[in-house]
Amino acid sequence: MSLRPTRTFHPYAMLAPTLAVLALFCLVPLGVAFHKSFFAWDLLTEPEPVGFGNYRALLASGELGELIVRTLAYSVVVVSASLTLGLALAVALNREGRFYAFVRSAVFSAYVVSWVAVALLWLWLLDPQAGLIARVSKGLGLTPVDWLGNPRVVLFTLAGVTVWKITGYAMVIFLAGLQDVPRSVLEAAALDGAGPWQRFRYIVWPLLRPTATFVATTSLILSFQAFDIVRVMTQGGPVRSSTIFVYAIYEQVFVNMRVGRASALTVVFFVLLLGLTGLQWWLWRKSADSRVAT
Amino acid sequence: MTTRLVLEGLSKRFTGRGAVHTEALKKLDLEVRDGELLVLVGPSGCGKSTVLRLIAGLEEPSEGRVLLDGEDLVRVPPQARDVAMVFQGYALYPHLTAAENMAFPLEMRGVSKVEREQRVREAAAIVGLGDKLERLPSELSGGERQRVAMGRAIVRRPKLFLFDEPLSNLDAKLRAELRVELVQLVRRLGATALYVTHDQGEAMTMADRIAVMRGGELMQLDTPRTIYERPANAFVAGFVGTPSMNMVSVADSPRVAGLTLGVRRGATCGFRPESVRFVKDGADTANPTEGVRLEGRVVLVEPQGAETFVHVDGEGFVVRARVEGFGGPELGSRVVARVGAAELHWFDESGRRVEPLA
Amino acid sequence: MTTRLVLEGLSKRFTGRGAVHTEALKKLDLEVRDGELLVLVGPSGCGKSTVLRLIAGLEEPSEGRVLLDGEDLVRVPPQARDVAMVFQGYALYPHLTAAENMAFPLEMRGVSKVEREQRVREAAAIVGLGDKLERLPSELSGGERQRVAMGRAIVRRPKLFLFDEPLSNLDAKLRAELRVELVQLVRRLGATALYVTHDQGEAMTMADRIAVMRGGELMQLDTPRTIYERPANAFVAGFVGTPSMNMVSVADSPRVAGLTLGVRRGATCGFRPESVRFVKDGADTANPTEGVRLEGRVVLVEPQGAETFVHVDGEGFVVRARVEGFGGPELGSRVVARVGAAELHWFDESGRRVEPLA
Amino acid sequence: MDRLVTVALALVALVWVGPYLWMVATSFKSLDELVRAPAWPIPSRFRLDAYREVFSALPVWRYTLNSIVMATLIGVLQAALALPAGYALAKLEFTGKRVAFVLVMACLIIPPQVTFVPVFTMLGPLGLVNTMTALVVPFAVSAFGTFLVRQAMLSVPNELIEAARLDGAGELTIIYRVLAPLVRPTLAAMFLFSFVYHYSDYFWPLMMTTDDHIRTLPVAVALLREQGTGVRWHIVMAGNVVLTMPVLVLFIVAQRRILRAVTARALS
Amino acid sequence: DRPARPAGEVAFWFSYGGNNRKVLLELVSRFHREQSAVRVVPTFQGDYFEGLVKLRTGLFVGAVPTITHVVGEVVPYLARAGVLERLEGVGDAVLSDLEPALAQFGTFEGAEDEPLVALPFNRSTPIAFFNRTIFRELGLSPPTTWDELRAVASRASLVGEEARWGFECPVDWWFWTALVGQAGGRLVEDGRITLGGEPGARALELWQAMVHDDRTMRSPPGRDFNAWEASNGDFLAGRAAMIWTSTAFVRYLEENASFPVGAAPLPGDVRRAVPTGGTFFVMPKGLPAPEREAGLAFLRWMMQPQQASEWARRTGYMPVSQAGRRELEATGFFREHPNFKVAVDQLSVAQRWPWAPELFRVQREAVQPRLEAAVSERLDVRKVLAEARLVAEAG
Ligand SMILES: Nc1ncnc2c1ncn2[C@@H]1O[C@H](COP(=O)(O)OP(=O)(O)OP(=O)(O)O)[C@@H](O)[C@H]1O
Ligand SMILES: Nc1ncnc2c1ncn2[C@@H]1O[C@H](COP(=O)(O)OP(=O)(O)OP(=O)(O)O)[C@@H](O)[C@H]1O
Ligand SMILES: [Mg+2]
Ligand SMILES: [Mg+2]
Repeated sequence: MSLRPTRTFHPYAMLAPTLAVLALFCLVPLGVAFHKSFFAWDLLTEPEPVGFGNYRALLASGELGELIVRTLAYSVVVVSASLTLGLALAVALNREGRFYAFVRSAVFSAYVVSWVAVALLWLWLLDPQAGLIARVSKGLGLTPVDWLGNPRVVLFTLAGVTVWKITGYAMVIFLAGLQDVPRSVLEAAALDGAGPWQRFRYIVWPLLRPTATFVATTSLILSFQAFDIVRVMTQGGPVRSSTIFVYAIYEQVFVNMRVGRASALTVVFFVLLLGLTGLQWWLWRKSADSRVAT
Repeated sequence: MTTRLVLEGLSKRFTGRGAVHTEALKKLDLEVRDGELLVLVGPSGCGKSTVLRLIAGLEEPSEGRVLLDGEDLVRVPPQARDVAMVFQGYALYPHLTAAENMAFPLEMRGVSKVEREQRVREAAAIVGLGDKLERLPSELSGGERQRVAMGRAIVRRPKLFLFDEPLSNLDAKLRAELRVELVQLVRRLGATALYVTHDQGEAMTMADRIAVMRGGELMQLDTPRTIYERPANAFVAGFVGTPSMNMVSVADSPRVAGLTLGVRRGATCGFRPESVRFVKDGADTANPTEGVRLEGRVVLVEPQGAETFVHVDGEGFVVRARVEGFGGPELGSRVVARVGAAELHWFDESGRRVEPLA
Repeated sequence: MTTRLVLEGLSKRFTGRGAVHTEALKKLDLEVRDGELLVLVGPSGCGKSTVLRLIAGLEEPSEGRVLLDGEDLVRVPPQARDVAMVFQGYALYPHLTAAENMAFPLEMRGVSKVEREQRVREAAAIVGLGDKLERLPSELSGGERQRVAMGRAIVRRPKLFLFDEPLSNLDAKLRAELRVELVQLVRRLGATALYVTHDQGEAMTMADRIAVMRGGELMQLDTPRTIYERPANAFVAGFVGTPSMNMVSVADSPRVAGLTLGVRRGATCGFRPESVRFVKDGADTANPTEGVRLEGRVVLVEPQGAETFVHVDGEGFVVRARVEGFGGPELGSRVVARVGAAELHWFDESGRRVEPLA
Repeated sequence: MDRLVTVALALVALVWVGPYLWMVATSFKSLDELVRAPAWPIPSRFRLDAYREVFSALPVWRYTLNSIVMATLIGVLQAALALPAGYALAKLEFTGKRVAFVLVMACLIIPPQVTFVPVFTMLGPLGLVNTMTALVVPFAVSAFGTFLVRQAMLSVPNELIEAARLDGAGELTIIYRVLAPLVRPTLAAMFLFSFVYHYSDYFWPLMMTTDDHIRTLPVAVALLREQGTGVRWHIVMAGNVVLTMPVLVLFIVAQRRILRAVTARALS
Repeated sequence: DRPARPAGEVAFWFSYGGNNRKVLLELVSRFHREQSAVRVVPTFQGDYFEGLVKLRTGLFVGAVPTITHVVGEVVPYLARAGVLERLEGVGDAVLSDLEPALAQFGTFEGAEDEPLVALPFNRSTPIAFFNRTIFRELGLSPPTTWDELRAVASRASLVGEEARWGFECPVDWWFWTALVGQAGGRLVEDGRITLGGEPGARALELWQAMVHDDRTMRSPPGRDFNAWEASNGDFLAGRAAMIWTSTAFVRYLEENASFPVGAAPLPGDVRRAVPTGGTFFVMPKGLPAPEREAGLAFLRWMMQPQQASEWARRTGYMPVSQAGRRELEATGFFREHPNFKVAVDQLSVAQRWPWAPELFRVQREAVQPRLEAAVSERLDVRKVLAEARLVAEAG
């Protein structure tokens, strides 16, 4: 239940700095992007109105559709894999002991390290000839995969590296969620005849669902914003097969000098992500509502 | 079906941080008879929950055995023990409805859907939860939650019920009501049950027999009446009864400030508040060498309705007395009171009860 | 300094979701006299907290006035009201030590550091918290926390103390202890205080006067004794006393199953458990037209130590009786009991008390 | 079963720690060694050449300092601003609350790569390019942080705020002196996430600065890569080690607190 | 308006890391030692793309450097946008000494009527590098025709455990342009973007054949510098016997290879042809006169033979000053380092780029993104190029 503010203007004053900064550096730029999406503009010469030209060009070339599919594919892999892995690790590591603490920190540390460093590191590890991965798989007698060179593989390679980087985040949030599952409820389930797997399946997982939605929402946003990893590792290639949204926007501005088209992409990006997160939020609220403190 | 639970020399040590050991239980022997409701009572941390958890198999004993109808349970995992437990706060599954909560143990045991529904309905009828079966625990009142927890326990028809302070989260009024319900339900089922509480009042009203514990050891095991009237030691005497027994330690002298003692029979003398009787000062004709005589000032009067507690300050120590109704002396007045010799409890230096001479 | 609080026609409506109005208070009039400890009691949701919050200025009344020593407080912001409040769970600042918690209101009022320390020390001495001043709330026991909360309230030397169920988070034993302390402290300070609880037992033992509320309305305002012995209506009669008063609604006939009534004086007849006296069936010689006669089977015996509650099922309704010690009839036996005519409370259809004819 | 889990977890640890070890090992090798036998983890000889080159090529300390100052300022500002905003959104009733909340959440999903052109065109004419302001102010508010603080505030009992009001505290005092300590775990988590992100951010500092004195470490480390020549991995990895070590060390030293802070009920 | 720079200060934005940056900074320090009137402040601005965006945003808000360098393809674009300053002020002495094929007018066809806005800096051409050890063992010499290229590549290839590619080359616009020229084509003919027509297709088919039929060329490993790095890495590790890459890598490859490195001009088909690459110095329009003069002074100094030759010697780029080149010849540097001379000699067959503002878009949007797929998935090259032409024409 909310409190009555002591003065009516208080809440507005408290929110003013936040909203001002967000307006200036997020909403206004979005508005500018929306406006510029109806122009052809290279930042050098006068913007030239083109109506829906930018959107039409993106649609006509099939670029937009491919971008959306690629970005979604990447996000789905990243979100589902980091969620699953993070959950499994959280469950396995939710206990006392130095060893477990060490593994926890090891996994989470990747989240702390910069994207650029991670991307460079993995670029090196994944080198098809010289990389550690190739050497190891050769040593094991497997055919080395061209992780970054094969257009059919590269998106999943990037997703894999992203999973490596952000699983620690999911794990930590799940650990927090697990702490909220009362031990007595699990013990009750044990006495009720549920084995470890059943306890997870019927008790832990349903109770973690709101946490999972939270993690999913935030990782979805995170994965949609992936940029450094693409820029450093593949520049969107080969054959554009790893060009995902933010990188495509960057490419339009930086490489093709098409700010208008980049703005059109920005608008689509925003609407898409807004829709997706809105959907997830809604799901979260639904599951959070049905969740109860014992 | 008869059920008999025997604990033999049960010990439990926990290893905490820095390898500090806690001896939660020390060679405990205990028997719960068939159809009996035995209440385990004691202060916080005395090992009550540990006993239940060992019986349920949630912990492994360091030593000793748990025998249920003669079968040693030590190697049996909790899932396989025929024991139901009701937890403090009930530990209901918050995401399942009342009906689903009750059906859960059956589902885990592979009982068919039809039979599950049948048995849940029966259990719901027994605990009186007819029309609330589709609600989530959060949509139920405290009392209704307790009924669901009970229902979940009885639906399995276990050999033994364990209760770990199931009422301690509730407010006084609801607690008094629910303990009545619970006792009647257990009696109706003819079940064997071990009930843990730290509230001696609850123990008194519910138990067939009470086991009083302290620091992992059994202090006394007997009927409520015996425990109240003939406490085995100073700890039990002080722990049971509210307000608790007045305890006066009589170092050497038989006179302690405002208190005059008759024959001295131990190191500590105890008497219950209801044993204290106020007398008109002039009218105090009893033999001063018998029982206790006490003078002091009334510092607090606590009317309860049917009874009133009067706190008398006898220079340095405070004695609680109980009088019927709203009677009794006024706040601030000086009073004289008496306790009959037969109503005194004596304890030796080690706290053990000293029985009156025959 | 004398303090007198008057509430005049105080109403409060809350607008909830979908513009549904809750009438939390309905034209309440109340007076708290100087130096009095007035306890506000009533079931959950009856508006007790709302009264306190209106007095403290945390809410604005929809109608009516709050007068403190004649001054209307309505336009005065909470900070400026000379009123201290102790919340349920104490609302201590968890990151500040006991001393800092107590110094906080002084700091906020710009009291100098030297004076702050001086006054905190004084307050700590009053509440008896000498050597624990540097501890965080989490390092204090429930009782000590309560003392800090009290300290924080008294350090400001307010005109009026407000307590909103300060003990309801504690367990029974600690609660009984702390209420004693609290009452003594309030008395020692000679403070005027309004104390809210939903526990009638607490109200009985602590109050100078009790105000019983229901649904935003005042049901009765009087001393504990009067409230207990002459409840103004059926609600108060049932609410105060534990176990609560037996209530029998006598539709038309003076005989209700196992119950025989003498002269009928209202729609509902009430009698307290301690008024029920068991008689040997043959020895029941009293005039059957006087008081109540009751036959039934004992369905539950709840020994408490000094007293025992016996539940008697008289075909369809259950009567609770109270007997001293462990005496009283056995579980399952058939009994006859009597209640004297003078001990009956009568209430009319609307629940109002019917006074006995002179 | 337990042993199996332990082995699996050890493998997991290897998958996460291995790359770092690899990075460190690589930085001690020579290019020649890298080209010929890159898979052999242990350098034949520990060479500090790469580090010598890194430290001689770049004013590492200065850049590190810039990075730390920038990331700290951002973290502190975010916390300072999220507190009142989170408080208002969690605890106060006022018209427009939903709208405000939705606005904040909408900004959660916008990455800097899509806003920088308009922002640059705003800051440029103000002469703010090349200033700490341009690096810090656009991130002074974190939508995510505001959300987390709001969630944390939701679980603070209203009584505490009311008690403080009765004690005579103003709203700012309540926010910064009463509530801030209470939501410290959340603030710590928020600061950690923010610090790590901005400390290692390459894009924004590069774009908003044209001057070396204000540059940050990731921008500098990017210099170690060769535009138009071959990559000398040992040097890049040495740069990576230099870039990564401060946060990793910070994390290892404070990991207990950090993990606790992050797991301390980040969500409702 | 932007704050005035201190008198005599030249803000110089660059995009190099590593060795190139080191050499550049050393040149700047020498400049400072030799005079004190002008002070150059060199600042890294990210890679070429990032640097260009910063120039553009800088122009937009009026926060520009005195000098920056940009890749050749965008010079016509920037010139057409009217944001570049004329640079005739460096003086005729400097201009007449510039290597014609590397200077603005020699690099761009149809630029004769345009103002001079760009001075060459790090200029390059693609050349072939080969592993002398392998070539000696197999008795091979560098190919001079496409047929020889395929033959040499297949001789030098090894399959199995110690697999080796006979030939490797980033599948990049630059090398494709070289092939188009060699096949006799031109990107723009009579003002129309043809992308080489039939020769353009043949260029792609050569790669396809080598990748898929001969299996002597490595399939494209990735875009932009990844591909470049991959071919360099494979070459250094002995996994590729011959690569095509920029002359800029001469020093890097020589220094890091464990075998003697040979360099050779690219082969020809119907003729010999190579494009040029690299960057030009440019200056934004509208600078205050003193700043402009200071910038020109620095450029003048950089164009001098001594600087041009040092830059070339220490990096592998070509000397932009004719006198500088002659100096390298005279001091025997080219004799000692014949690999450094290959590109210079090859300038005789260098082809000019069209002075077309849309050139960079044709490259980046129309052609470059289609090359890899065309080769690695063996698409119908004519269809691919037709599509690229459509995109290019759409603008
Ligand atoms: N898992 C554990 N690890 C270490 N010590 C433990 C553990 N469980 C219980 N203990 C210790 O064992 C002792 C007995 O604990 P137990 O929970 O049985 O007490 P209890 O009588 O149930 O107390 P309460 O009334 O507070 O529930 C306590 O000192 C407790 O600290
Ligand atoms: N801010 C509010 N908005 C809407 N309704 C409210 C609000 N505060 C209280 N109420 C309603 O007003 C009535 C009285 O509430 P109040 O908190 O005073 O009850 P109470 O007697 O203190 O109960 P409890 O013993 O449970 O604390 C209740 O029905 C409650 O739901
Ligand atoms: Mg316990
Ligand atoms: Mg209340």
